[in-house]
Amino acid sequence: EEISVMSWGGAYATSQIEAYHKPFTAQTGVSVINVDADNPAAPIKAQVEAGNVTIDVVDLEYADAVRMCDEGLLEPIDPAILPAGADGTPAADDFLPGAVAECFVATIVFSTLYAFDESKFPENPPTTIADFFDTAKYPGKRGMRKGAKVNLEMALMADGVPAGEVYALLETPEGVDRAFAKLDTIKNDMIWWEAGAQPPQLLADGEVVMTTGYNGRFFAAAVAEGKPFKQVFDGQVYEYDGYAIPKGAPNMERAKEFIVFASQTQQLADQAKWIAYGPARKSSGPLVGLYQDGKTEMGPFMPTAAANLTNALPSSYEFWVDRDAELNERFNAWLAQ
Amino acid sequence: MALPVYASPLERIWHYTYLVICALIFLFLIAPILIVIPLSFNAEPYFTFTEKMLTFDPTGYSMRWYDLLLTFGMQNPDAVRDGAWWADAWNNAAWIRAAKNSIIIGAFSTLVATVLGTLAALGLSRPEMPLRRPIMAVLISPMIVPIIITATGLFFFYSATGLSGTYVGIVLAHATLGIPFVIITVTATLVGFDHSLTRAAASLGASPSTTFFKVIMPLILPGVISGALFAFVTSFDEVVVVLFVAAHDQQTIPRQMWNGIREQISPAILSVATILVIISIALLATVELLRRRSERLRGVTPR
Amino acid sequence: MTAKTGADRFVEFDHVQKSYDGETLVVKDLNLTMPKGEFLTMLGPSGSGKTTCLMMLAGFETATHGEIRLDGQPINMVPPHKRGIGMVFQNYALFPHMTVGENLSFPLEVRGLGKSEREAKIKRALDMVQMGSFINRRPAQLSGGQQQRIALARALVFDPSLVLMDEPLGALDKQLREHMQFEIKHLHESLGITVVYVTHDQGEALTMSDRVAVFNDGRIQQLAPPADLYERPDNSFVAQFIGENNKLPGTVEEISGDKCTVRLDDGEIIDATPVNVSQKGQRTLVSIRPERVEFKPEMMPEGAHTVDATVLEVIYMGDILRVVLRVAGSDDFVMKMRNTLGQTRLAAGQKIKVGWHPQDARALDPI
Amino acid sequence: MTAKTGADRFVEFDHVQKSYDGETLVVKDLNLTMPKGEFLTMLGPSGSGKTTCLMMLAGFETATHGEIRLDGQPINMVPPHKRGIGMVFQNYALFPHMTVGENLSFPLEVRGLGKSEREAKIKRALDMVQMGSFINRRPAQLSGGQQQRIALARALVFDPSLVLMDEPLGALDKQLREHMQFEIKHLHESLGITVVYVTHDQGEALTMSDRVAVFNDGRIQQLAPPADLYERPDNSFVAQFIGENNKLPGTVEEISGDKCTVRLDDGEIIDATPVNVSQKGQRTLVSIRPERVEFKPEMMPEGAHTVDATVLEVIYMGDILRVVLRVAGSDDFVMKMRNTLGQTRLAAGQKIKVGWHPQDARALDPI
Amino acid sequence: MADTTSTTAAAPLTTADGRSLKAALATAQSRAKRRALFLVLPLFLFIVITFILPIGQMLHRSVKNDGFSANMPAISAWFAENPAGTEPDEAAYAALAADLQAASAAKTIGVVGTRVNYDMPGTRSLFTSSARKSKDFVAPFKESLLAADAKWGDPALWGVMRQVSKTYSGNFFLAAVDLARDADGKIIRAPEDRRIYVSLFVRTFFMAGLITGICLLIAFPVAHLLATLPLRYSNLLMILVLLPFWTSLLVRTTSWIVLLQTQGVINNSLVAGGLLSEENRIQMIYNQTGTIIAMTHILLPFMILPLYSVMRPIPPSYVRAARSLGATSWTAFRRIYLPQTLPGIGAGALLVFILAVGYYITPALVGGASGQLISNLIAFHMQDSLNWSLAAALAAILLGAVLILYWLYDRLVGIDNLKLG
Ligand SMILES: Nc1ncnc2c1ncn2[C@@H]1O[C@H](COP(=O)(O)OP(=O)(O)OP(=O)(O)O)[C@@H](O)[C@H]1O
Ligand SMILES: Nc1ncnc2c1ncn2[C@@H]1O[C@H](COP(=O)(O)OP(=O)(O)OP(=O)(O)O)[C@@H](O)[C@H]1O
Ligand SMILES: [Mg+2]
Ligand SMILES: [Mg+2]
Repeated sequence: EEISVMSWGGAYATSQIEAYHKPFTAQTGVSVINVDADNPAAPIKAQVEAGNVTIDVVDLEYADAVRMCDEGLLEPIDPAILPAGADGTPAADDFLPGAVAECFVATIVFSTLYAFDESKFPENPPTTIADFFDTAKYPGKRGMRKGAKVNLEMALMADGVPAGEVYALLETPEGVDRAFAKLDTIKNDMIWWEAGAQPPQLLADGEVVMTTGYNGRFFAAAVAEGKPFKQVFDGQVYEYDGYAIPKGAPNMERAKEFIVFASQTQQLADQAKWIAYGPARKSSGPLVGLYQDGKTEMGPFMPTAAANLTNALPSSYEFWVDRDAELNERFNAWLAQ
Repeated sequence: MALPVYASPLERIWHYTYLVICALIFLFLIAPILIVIPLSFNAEPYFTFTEKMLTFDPTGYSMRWYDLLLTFGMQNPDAVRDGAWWADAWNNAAWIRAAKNSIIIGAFSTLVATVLGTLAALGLSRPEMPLRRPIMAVLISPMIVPIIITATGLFFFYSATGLSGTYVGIVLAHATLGIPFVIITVTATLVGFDHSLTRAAASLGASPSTTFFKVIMPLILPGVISGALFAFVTSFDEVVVVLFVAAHDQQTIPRQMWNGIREQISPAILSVATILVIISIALLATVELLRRRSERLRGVTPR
Repeated sequence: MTAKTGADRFVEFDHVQKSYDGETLVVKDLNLTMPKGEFLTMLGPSGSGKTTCLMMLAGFETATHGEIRLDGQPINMVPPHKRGIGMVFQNYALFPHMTVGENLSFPLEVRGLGKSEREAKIKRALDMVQMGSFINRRPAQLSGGQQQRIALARALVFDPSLVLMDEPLGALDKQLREHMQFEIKHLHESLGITVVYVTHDQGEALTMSDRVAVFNDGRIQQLAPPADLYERPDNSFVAQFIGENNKLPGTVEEISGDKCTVRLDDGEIIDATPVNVSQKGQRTLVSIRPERVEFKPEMMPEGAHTVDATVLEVIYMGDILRVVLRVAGSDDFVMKMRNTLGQTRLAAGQKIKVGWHPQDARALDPI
Repeated sequence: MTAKTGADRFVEFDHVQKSYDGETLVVKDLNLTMPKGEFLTMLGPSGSGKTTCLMMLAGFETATHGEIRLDGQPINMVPPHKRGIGMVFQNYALFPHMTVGENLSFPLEVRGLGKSEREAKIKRALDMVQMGSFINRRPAQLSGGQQQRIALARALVFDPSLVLMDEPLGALDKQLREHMQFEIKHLHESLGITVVYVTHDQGEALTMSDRVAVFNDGRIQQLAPPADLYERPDNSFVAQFIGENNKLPGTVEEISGDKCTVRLDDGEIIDATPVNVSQKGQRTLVSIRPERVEFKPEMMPEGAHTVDATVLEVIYMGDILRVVLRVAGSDDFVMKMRNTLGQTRLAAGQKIKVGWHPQDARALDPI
Repeated sequence: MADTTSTTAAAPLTTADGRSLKAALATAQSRAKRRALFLVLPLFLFIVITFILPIGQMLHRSVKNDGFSANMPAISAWFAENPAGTEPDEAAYAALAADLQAASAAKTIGVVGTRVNYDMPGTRSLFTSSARKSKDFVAPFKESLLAADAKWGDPALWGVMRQVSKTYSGNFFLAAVDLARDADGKIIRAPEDRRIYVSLFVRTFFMAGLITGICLLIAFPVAHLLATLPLRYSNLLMILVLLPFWTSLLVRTTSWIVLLQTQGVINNSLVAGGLLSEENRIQMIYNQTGTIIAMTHILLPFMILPLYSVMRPIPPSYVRAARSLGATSWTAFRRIYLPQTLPGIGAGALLVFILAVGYYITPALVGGASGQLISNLIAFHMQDSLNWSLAAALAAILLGAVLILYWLYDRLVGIDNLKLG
């Protein structure tokens, strides 16, 4: 017996294999096949629309999951089946707010933030999101993802908008204009990246002095490879990533079993041993221990660590679901100018 | 390309400039391939020449990524490297599996594309062929449709017909993409084909099939082989269709390269490339040697 | 030409027509009967349909109309590879990827002959064309003449009773060409095969053939043995196409049986043999072969007719001297003199008298 | 042949050597002087270096050694486009993407001629080759002979003083070929240009040239007017290459001045003219032209030498009859008879006596 | 054929009349025709089934989107009954409420919202949130709905809903050329700060043209060299041309990053060689220069091979003839050699242009802000925004342009002249 899980590949898939797949197989005897995709949302949508679903469990970003759930592409998951926390807290309370949705169970919190090359700024290193936009004080090229999402939020926060008001402001045309105006200030120093593997490479090559990127990747570069990259959690935008079940999955029951197994407190905490993404359960937080190298304490590197949340913004799926097309079009138009 | 004595100074200058330009263009063609080779021995997971590499410090170099090609995906990579370890690598290592898939899919799709394409080219090059232009247009259309469109279209179609996630599906898709190359090269070869040879064979008593295998085939073989090579490379370097229609156990080498690009791409892809480059140099050199040999046999004096 | 027995009607074209495009007839109503063992040449200018006829016989083209019979059997429905006809192509069509031996072995292999039998036949065929030592060469390593011989050997190796040759010597230079003409002719005689030979070189046709079919415009203009063709052409196309020909235009003054008198355009009156003229007053072209014209009185044939001529040019051609004369108002009257030691040398401008026997002056239809 | 003035030394090859690979000499020590207005033909077998010489003169190859002079000036340093030499290539090399008119216009345009002047010259050149109405066709729409004429017109349109032609008629059929030979010859005469003509057809060489240079193995074997070449060949290569030739091998018995006696291999003794033999006992080939052999006693020249002969075969060739004889043990002795009305008809097997004048029997070096 | 013979054998054979001759000819040729067709047929069917059908099906999506009409049947019916401009009455609101309830239950409201959102950004959540409240909707529905969200009274929204209630619409094509429909269904231009596709099409074709031009420029000397060298040398050099072919796109793109970036091999060498100061490192990548260099490299073999295969058989006698006629080497090249290579230039340019228009991976990785091409957006809509109808519309336009080019090429050069090595 086997089930297939579609995920993003690379180090992230490896962490899932270690933390979820292998123990699940050990416990149930069901082997788990890992399937890589660039963005699992597209093949899943295609599979469900074509009525040819081969995947049992899929790892999705929160916004995609909610949207696909609304479109009837995903199977609803009854929150009641989720296990209670190790400390007995019911699942509904133990998961971070919003981490469980109709068709989705979050496993991690990942963050888009910026990191810089410490060797470039030995004294007075940047500490705030505003510093990222301050090329006078911190000269050098910047890197950002080629797309509207996250960049607009960061621009507003750098412009002094408190995290809590970012989306309200972005709903208004003035807010969007303000965000683009802020981006304008560093447009000429910008190198746009496309794939998540690029930001550490850009830093390592010295092509940029600071760049936004996924925190897990920065962590791996800094800790595992010993690169002098320092992450700045100020102004980070974090979101959930987790499991869903495509509508019409061939092994529905096993899929649910797998999700229940994976979303246990210990499993979520275990994943952090392999990659620096925060667990989506409160009860997992204290269990997060050392990195696989056996000496690095993972806690401070979690996006969800209290110290890192002082000026942090949870990404709003509602906003992006509605405005995605419009703002990306504008972003592309802005880029082309 | 020797210069005649009466060449004017301008012509002389141009002649040498021309040679230099050509050399630069060849350098341009080959530089990205050459740069890959040292980088594949990088000790770090970046595509950068590190200080150590530049100073030829041996610690800057490692076989790490070649090793990864073997170990990645293995059940038990850290075990002693004995027979069982190699068996494990052979069966489970992701890159080895990808290589196997690439070769299987490439070979079969090349076969399908070459057989069907050669037959069709034979028909197309007959003077009595009706509606040649529109048919030709249809046959080479896979070359002119952006691949992303093809891939999505194929996905829906395969899902509806149950071909999705099967080897047959990928083979058919790759064959489709390779067919225009076969058609173009074989048709070009047939343009220069002396049709009196077929007639001669018939007059000597050979049936059409004997004529095909004994006379036509050996003579158009160079065109067929070059078409087949194109078809094979098309399949071997194709990622988008595989992305859409392949199942998880049908990952090919390029697909494996694209995996996990959100998180990390490692110089492992460079070591794969290095290995492939060496294989292809060997292959192309062999083909050239064979050609020279057959030329000698045919008594054609090399020009 | 009207034969009765099977062997006398070995190859038959019966009212054959052929069109490629459905608009023009390339072959128009071809009728031809060939006895076994004959060497028949199809001679004609480019585009006159010779190759087309050969291809229909070999089975590579289908007649649009009419029937072709081989040994009494209609062969329209027999595919080429079952007709058992040997064929030599203009460009030889030797298989470039096979050695000479393999080329010759090919027709035997497809007939399923055993190895030893094949080898014996190949050896015999190669010896026949004196190429025994070339068995392991490839076609590209042979000269044109050698390739030609191999093509011939290949067409003969499987003992076909009928062999077709389409301008097999067209690409060879003159010396080789003449040499090969004799070789082919002798093979035909020694093997007793039937040959249909296509050429547009009249010299070749005359030297080699039992009969020559002169083609023009999709029709056989005349079908006759070489000497008849040369000496008694049926019409002026044949006369002009075969050999060189002096043409003097004129009008028939008088005609009676095999004699006629023609008034040439400059007023001179000559005797001639009527061929395509039948009545007084008709326009005609009197045709006289250059070699039948004499200028030395002592060499003139009995009863020769003489006219005045002016030498315009003497062209040295080695074995002969070609003398261009002005005769009866025409500036391209040619006379051929053998280049011998005692030959009288003529010079341009010289005035002489030339003569010929009236039997050699043939009054043909004007064209 | 040793001229002094500039016009007499229009083209000069002075000890020219050429090697392509640095190992073998393709042209070995070539010396040649051509006066203005001459029609010189280079004749020789394939690979004898004719094209190479022409290419050196045109500037597409450089001589490895020696000097080539045009009008007294060394031209090694002059690029091809400044030599002002017209050239006709074997495959015509008409530009396929241009019409006939554009092809002819090309050399005029690159010389910067005005439109009206160009048009006039093109018209004149086309009229010269009688192709005036084809000005808007493309080369692919022309037959071989027509293409040839256009190539000729193109080489002449810019009034070069020297024209080179490399086997320009090689691809044409016999009739067209003969026609074009006369056209070229007449153009040469009427325009007064100097022509270097390459061919491997001896008939062509003899008919057209003022002088013929016979090439073999990278050397000029003989350079002489056609008649000299044919009648007084310097060596047996020339004798054999030019025209047909009967060869009787034997040994010199006696030699004195311009007379010698040769004992043929069957014991018969004949008189001959010594050419390349100088002493008694030397092996020799006695060469006799077929047309110099007679069999009718009344036609024999004074002092002719007669031998016994057996008729082996009589081949009908239209204007002549070719008689193959066995003479002095050799089976390929040929005699040519003019096909005239009163000609005695010979038959195979007949025994006759044939004779020739000793002056026509030339004792050459054996090869 | 046998009966043709028997019926007409008696007839005078001098000339068969044109008609029957044609008929006889047709019979004589039909077998040959069938044989030729029979050879092509398997592949033709293969391509039609494995390619033409799927592509057609895919492109169908550019005009068909039943996301609204299939899931909101009642309100769609109301739109069908009432002409445009009708004020939405209570019946309309009732139908809307019923549809919202049904869609909510069937979990298809997301599809509906997404569909409307394509034409009117910012409305998706209106549908999903109202659907969640739909259980509470009671008559009069107008008030009830307006109470749930005041946006339900927006005439623009009703206009958009009317448009998307049709299963087939050209709206995606309009969007693909930066047009839209206003509430009344009139075609208007998209807001200025969102006009992107037209300029991207323009840029894509410009870049593809530029890359084609550069490829031609640098492929020509190389192809010429290869065509004039003796075969034994040219075949070895040909390996250099073919090797890049065998190397993965990702690897080659990565190599170019390594070579071109500001701290890359080329800049470092220039700085080390003193040709460049540390501050003046050249920015060769993450801009159009990078795209052009990398794509030129990738597409160059597609230009060299057809050029080479056309140049190789051109005999040297043409140029020699031109020289002997008085042309300088340059004139001979320009007037004689170049025109004869035109089929090769045509084939290479066509191939390179088509491939360049369709590439998106390389521009995505090295193109930077200005390197985005239309294929990137097709891929974006295919894989990220999941707006497949818009992707199909963009693809259809691209395909149309490519087909026109292809047709032009066929007219000018002839598709039979397409050669590759
Ligand atoms: N496949 C074909 N399709 C159309 N027309 C053809 C074809 N083959 C030959 N023809 C035409 O038929 C006519 C006769 O051609 P054919 O080849 O029989 O002439 P030929 O006598 O052999 O001439 P040649 O001496 O030039 O070989 C020509 O006008 C030719 O153009
Ligand atoms: N470009 C070349 N490189 C090397 N050898 C050559 C070249 N061109 C000619 N040769 C050799 O030089 C010799 C003379 O060649 P050339 O072309 O001058 O002969 P030719 O007399 O014109 O013969 P043909 O009558 O066949 O044209 C031949 O042996 C030929 O192989
Ligand atoms: Mg023919
Ligand atoms: Mg030559």
